[in-house]
Amino acid sequence: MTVLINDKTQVVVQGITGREGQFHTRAMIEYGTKILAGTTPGKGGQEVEGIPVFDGLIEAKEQFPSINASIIFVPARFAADAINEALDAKLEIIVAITEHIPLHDEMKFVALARQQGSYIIGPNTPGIISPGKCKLGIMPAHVFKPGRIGLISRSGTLTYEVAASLSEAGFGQSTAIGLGGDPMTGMSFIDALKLFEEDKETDATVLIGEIGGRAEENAAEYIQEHTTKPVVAYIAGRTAPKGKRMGHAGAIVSGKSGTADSKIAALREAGVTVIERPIDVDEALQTLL
Amino acid sequence: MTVLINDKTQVVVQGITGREGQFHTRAMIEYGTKILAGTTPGKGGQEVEGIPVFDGLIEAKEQFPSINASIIFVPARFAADAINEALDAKLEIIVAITEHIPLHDEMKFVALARQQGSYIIGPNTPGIISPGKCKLGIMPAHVFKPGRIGLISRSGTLTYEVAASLSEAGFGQSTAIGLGGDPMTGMSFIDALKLFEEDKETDATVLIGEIGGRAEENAAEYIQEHTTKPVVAYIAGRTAPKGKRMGHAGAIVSGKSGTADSKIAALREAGVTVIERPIDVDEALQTLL
Amino acid sequence: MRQFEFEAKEAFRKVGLSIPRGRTAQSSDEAEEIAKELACPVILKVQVLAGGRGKAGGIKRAKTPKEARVIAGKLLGMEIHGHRVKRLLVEECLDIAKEIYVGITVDREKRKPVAICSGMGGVDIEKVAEEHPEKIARLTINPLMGMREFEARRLAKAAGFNGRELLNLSRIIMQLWRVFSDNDAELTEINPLIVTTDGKFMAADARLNVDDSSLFRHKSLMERLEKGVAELTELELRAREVGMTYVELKGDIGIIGNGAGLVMATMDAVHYYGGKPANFLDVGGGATADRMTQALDIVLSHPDVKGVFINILGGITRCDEMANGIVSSQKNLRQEVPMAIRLIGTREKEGAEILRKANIPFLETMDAAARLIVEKTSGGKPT
Amino acid sequence: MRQFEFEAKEAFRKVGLSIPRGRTAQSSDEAEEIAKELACPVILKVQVLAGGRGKAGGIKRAKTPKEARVIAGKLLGMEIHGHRVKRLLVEECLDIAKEIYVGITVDREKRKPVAICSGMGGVDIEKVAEEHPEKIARLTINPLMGMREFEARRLAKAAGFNGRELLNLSRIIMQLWRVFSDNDAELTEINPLIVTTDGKFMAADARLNVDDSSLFRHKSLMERLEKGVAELTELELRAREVGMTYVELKGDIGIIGNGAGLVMATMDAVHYYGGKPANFLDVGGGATADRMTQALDIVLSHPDVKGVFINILGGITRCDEMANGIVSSQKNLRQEVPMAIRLIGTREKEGAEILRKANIPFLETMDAAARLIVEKTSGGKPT
Repeated sequence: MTVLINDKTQVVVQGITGREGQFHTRAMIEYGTKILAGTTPGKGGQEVEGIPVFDGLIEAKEQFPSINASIIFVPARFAADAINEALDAKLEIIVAITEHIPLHDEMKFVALARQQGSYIIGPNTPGIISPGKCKLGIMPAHVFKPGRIGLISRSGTLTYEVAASLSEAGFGQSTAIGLGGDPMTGMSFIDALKLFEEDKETDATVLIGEIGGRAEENAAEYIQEHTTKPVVAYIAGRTAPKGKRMGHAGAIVSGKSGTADSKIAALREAGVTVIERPIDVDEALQTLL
Repeated sequence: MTVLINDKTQVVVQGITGREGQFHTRAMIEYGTKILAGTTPGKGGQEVEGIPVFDGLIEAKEQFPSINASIIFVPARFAADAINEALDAKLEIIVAITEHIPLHDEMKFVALARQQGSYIIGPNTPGIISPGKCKLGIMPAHVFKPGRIGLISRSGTLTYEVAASLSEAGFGQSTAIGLGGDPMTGMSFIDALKLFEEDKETDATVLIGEIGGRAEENAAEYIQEHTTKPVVAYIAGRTAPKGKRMGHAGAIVSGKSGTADSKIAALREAGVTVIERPIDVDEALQTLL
Repeated sequence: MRQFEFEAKEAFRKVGLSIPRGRTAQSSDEAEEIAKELACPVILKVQVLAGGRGKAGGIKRAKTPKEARVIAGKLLGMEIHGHRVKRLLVEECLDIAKEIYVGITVDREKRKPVAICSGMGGVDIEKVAEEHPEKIARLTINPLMGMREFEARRLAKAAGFNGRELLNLSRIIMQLWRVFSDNDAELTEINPLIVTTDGKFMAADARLNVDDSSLFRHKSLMERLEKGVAELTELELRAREVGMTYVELKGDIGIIGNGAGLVMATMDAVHYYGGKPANFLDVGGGATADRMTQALDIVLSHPDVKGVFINILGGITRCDEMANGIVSSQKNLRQEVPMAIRLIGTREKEGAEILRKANIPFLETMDAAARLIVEKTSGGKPT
Repeated sequence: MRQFEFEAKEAFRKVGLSIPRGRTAQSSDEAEEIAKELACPVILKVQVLAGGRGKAGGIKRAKTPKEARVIAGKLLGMEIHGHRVKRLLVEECLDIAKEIYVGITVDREKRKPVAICSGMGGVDIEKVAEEHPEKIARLTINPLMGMREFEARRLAKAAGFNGRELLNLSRIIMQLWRVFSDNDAELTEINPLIVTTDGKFMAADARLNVDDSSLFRHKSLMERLEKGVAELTELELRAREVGMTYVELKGDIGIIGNGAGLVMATMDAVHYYGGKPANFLDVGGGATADRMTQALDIVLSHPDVKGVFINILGGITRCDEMANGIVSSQKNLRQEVPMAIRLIGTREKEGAEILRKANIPFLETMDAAARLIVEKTSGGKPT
């Protein structure tokens, strides 16, 4: 078993004809992901990597009613509309790679997704991967290996960093979920922790947080009360100065809130093993499992 | 049994401090309607006819959690907000007396009401009355008598006209519902027909329609398929010229649509007895019952 | 409230919709001047609040400014479906490759906006709907969400458009949605939306009907209404000013009632006994004595009125107020007018007492009163 | 993107919010002139993108135009929290009866807007939240519905207002909602919202932070950003122009990475071994060779940089592109700079080959590279 996606997931690529869309469609197909259709408004009738392109999602779904997931490579100013289109088509999993989607649009589609029970992964996410089964994202596949560790992260490349360390140490991953680097994302740590807690093929979870917001503090509260499986956490930005946005729109320490110290303390209090360097993940898991 | 309201209905009056609000609050209390509270923003703490006035509905509901119905006397430009407030408080029955509420606002609150299963009666309605039990409206009570006829109408004064004829002939009413004279109202003939069909204490329904729109044609279709109880109908505006708005914003024959002839034909085809004058209702019911 | 084409186009321009170059003229001189400025063949279109202008001869082309002047002279002052032409819209002529229909209106039964698109533009869309229903695409909009871009594309696609046209058309549909939404429209449409020979989309005609109830949110329209530019008759305007509904008909019996349904039923009852209403006036709910006086004054101002039927069934309206209004009106009448008064409902006893004191007869049923007024005005028995 | 007070007030004015009379001055002459026009005591407020202006001496009163001139002379050119004062806002002084706080921001965890109101305005709201949490009313807004009037009243009521004040305040909350909504705000607040001694409500201060990602919908702000009015350092501006994130820090090691999280982790790793980053630059996802060259150029332009740590973990980013960028940069360097390069991920073999050919050493783990760059720049062993 895996979380959210598996080898049955049926995928549409929104924005398939763009440079990134094409490139990653090929990579995902090579990985074994079942991509049935793509969309780009105005380009219906074309083909990309042998995949038929439609003008809209509704036509793609008419022809391929089994589609239940989407991955979105649409430019920022059109991405919110693409997500709304996916929600309207009642897709269950929507992975939004796109960065810089307006905050107000995000609040709206997140609210809609929650109303109908769809999962939005991202925006500004590397995606989600269940190693060996399905890759719905832009991550370099070779750093991930099948296994029993759940991985949840607010950062893209840092996910690969930790996944590489895990894989090298023999800890494969059941699923790795990139929540996305925006201040607001569809899924939260809690949503993901819940899924891994319920997943019988996940033994422990690694949580990769960063400064800014209270997502990690909330996760800690949740872990304290609801999680029985071991959790290891790494928090990026311990040495970040106050008041500076550290790349991600969400990564900023303002006043006393959003500091790495506060997050680390909350997680430790909840019984989480907090590591100082990504490479320490191996040792931490060895101790716990 | 009655439809929608009964002697248990617990009412708040929105806009209770206005001239009409005060006048009809007194009349409703005299009739026996259970009015627990009123609202007028900025006038919280006052009293009207012994009823406490609150600034907002949420406070009224805090103090009187049993409130499940509202009647609204708020001026047109604030009325949509009052209806939304009532919907937000999850009231089941919302009677909007106010006329001239903007169409776009109506579409929104009607959609909301349907989402949550609340009934909006009106706007631009005389209200709803279950004779002898509860009056949630501005109708002259004495023309209504308790009995077993359901009354549904798009027009206010015409409802009283027909009710008077019915009462005089010994046909009391189980409930009389004024749908409202706006082109768009919360309840439709079909919603009301469904309720009367299910109500064990209603023997027959009188439907009072008028020119404009397709509400009566739709009702006819519904009656044909779903209604077992006899229906008598009167359609106002048989002699109205084309292209003129006959008082109600909705009462206009445009092109071939909305004519009395079309409505009468559709209703007759569905087995409805269509009368030519309000006073003929007596004879029609005598024949049917 | 229906907007003139030039007003609707101004609303279009605000949301970025492309419209032909041009402006309005109120004289031949102006029309010639505009044609000179445009420096190309022009089209002159009468600005009246009625459809079917083209068939009625209200739309003409002119190749030169001089010709524009001559045509303008003929069009200005013309009558189109009962509307006097005071203003023309003078615009560049377009090279038309394609004509499209796009409109958004309110679906009363679904209680939702509905957007309509067809590749068969430039003709009466209701005719297209009858004769070629398959050529018309419809899309119902969730009023809580508004139209989304993907829905606009879905509509354009359903209407048969592809590629670059699909993108252009869906952008225009979104802009039209903004017109609909920003202006509290009952209806807005572009017919035809033109694709020029060089591939540009342009709104050749423009329609926008604004919901009267929303005018408090649209100050400039409210002013126009108050200024009477809306082409109402003098009596209709007077009634509107005091917030009552007044409609002119073709007979000789004046009708006053409270409530639109009741007034319509009253009209039907008069017809039933062979009479013909000259007009009707709905005093509305909760009217006072003064308003009844105003109402009688307006109804009696119509030259054809031989008698008046007052039908009051009090709910929010109080019979005593109505009776007082009738009494004070009758005192001021220069000559006696046949009347049938029916007065029941809220405070009917008090109302009856007032009329009795003033020696004004009244009845209790609509039917009896209808029969009476027809008798009185036809000088004989009702049919 | 934070707006200046005078810009935020312009946004307030557009939705009908009352603001004090006045305008901006860029010279003492102008300040004197405005004070003359206003013909009353004035307040002069420095326009800088920083909080705590008052405490820093950036807000002064003047009773006469002459005094305004003298004070303006002192304020202009002053430095407030590192921001040079180029502009003052000169406004009428208000007779204050009450100070209120109203703000709307985004609740990241709930993923919804939240409106905040307090009768304790004019002071730091975060302090009020800590010391008198009971004095602060909050209301979460459904983003799909937006704020409704009854909700605004509910908030004002919860903050302790009644009667006429409740109505006035809730109207202002609705207007502030429009500012929030129309401007894609991350935060907008009025602190203080003043009730004058004659009962008028007026926004004495104004704050508006616009979401950077939404700027394509706000053309004028986009232009300001491009003009660099946003008070960034030269290098931050250069990075911004090419769409990369660059942040200046206080140490001596330059950091380049792909991905914000990775860059932060890199910074932490450098610290772990006793080094101090001078700056960092996130090249973003899918960068090309050219962008890596630009990135190195920007990072090396910082005068304190003694060495550079390049940490690339390719996903969307390809190692070959990065390697090519590094190679072509190194060719152009006037003097050798100590570097630690870590390069793995997508096309890592091709990237490794490119670096090997150019004789540029590289590593495979972040940890090793962090240790190396600290060694190289500290001239000794890492701690």
